[in-house]
Amino acid sequence: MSVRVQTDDFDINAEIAALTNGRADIGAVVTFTGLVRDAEGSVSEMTLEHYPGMTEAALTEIEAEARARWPLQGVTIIHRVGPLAPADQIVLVIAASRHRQAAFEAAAFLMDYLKTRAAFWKKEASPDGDASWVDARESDEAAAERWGRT
Amino acid sequence: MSVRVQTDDFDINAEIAALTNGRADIGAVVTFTGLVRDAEGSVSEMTLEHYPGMTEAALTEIEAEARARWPLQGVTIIHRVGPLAPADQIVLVIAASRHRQAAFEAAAFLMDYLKTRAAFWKKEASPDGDASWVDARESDEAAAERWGRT
Amino acid sequence: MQVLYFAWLRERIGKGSETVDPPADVATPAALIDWLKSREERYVAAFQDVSAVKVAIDQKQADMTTSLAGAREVAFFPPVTGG
Amino acid sequence: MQVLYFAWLRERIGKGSETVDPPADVATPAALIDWLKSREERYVAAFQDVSAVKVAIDQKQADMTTSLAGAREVAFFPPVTGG
Repeated sequence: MSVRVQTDDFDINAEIAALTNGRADIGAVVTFTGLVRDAEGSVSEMTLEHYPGMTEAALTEIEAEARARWPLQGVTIIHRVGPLAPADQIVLVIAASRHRQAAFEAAAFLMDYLKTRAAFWKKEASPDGDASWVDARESDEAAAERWGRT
Repeated sequence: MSVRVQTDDFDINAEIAALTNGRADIGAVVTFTGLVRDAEGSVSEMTLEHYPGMTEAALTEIEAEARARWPLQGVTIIHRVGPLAPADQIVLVIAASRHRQAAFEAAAFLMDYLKTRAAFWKKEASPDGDASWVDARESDEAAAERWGRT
Repeated sequence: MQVLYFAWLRERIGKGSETVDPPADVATPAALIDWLKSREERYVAAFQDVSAVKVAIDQKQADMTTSLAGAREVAFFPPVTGG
Repeated sequence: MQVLYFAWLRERIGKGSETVDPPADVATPAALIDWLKSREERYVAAFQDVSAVKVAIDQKQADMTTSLAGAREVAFFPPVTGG
């Protein structure tokens, strides 16, 4: 399954191997890993909520869209849900292709679409017990729009 | 050392961990892995030759250029030399930043510059014993030029 | 009809889902919000700024004016922040 | 002066490096190539198409017309194909 929503952590080496093992027609593999960031020591925990069913459908649709736009030998999308700590991995996107341009563009596209189209919500808890929902960023909407309407 | 030329294989998980371990100020990690491609069964072995000293200097310069252009928390460049088989890993580039756009752009830039500025040469041997040096691709030069003169 | 709430909408309303049976003239998500607000104060607080609320009908992104005809599941949520 | 050859240049010339002592009027990489070609046939074959040859002086990318004054190491090689 190339699209997964899970509470467990993921292993990037294992996920790349699952895409590339035994294949000699792949020349380029690009991975994107998103991590829980806490630059100011203001986040003690992050919780990821999602809309079960709809998220998987959206990720599957995003994957199909990427495969229609670029010649890809493999795509993996894994998004974690539940409680996470600073520096924990949140999301993994892998795009494998013959050449690097397709792999880079597809991975960037997958992340831009995921950020704006997949039903996940982040809540940050601070060390003093306050908790607040992360606001959507307009720059994410702009990033998704550069790929044109679908 | 964030720039290495080596005959040994590399471990992507370990290289990412070396950049990110214990740091909560990194939100995005992009990796590019180049693999020996043999889509038509015409390559039995690839040999990477390089110009010792000059390659390391060029990679260090490319890394510095990327750090000057994007706010990066970490950069790793590893390029293998010597004999390699189809599906083997050739090159690894990692860019870590707060946000994904800088990480994606820096990783693509590093690869484009590496492809045109670093003194490596590929020779492919076919199963019937023929061997030929891989020709440079004009598209690589064009890819490097899109980042502007330095 | 099943109605789902996510993130801060879920917290303000105090539940993640409920089954409702609105009158026949509640034909759009916008009308459904108005009908929910007319029933209880917490919906008024939750749907204070509807411009910040997204809707999906049967797990497909929809608009506030999309028809609810035949809908089994309507979800309200803030803009997504995954990744 | 140390001269290095890489990839198919190395193969055609039959060695990866050599120490040479060209006359004083060999002031550029282009002149060095002409001088090498005047000495042995294999350099003529190797440097047949100079437009396909790159040069570095003391490990810095250079041009065929860059001055060789003070150069200790000159390298000739085809366009790079790493990555």
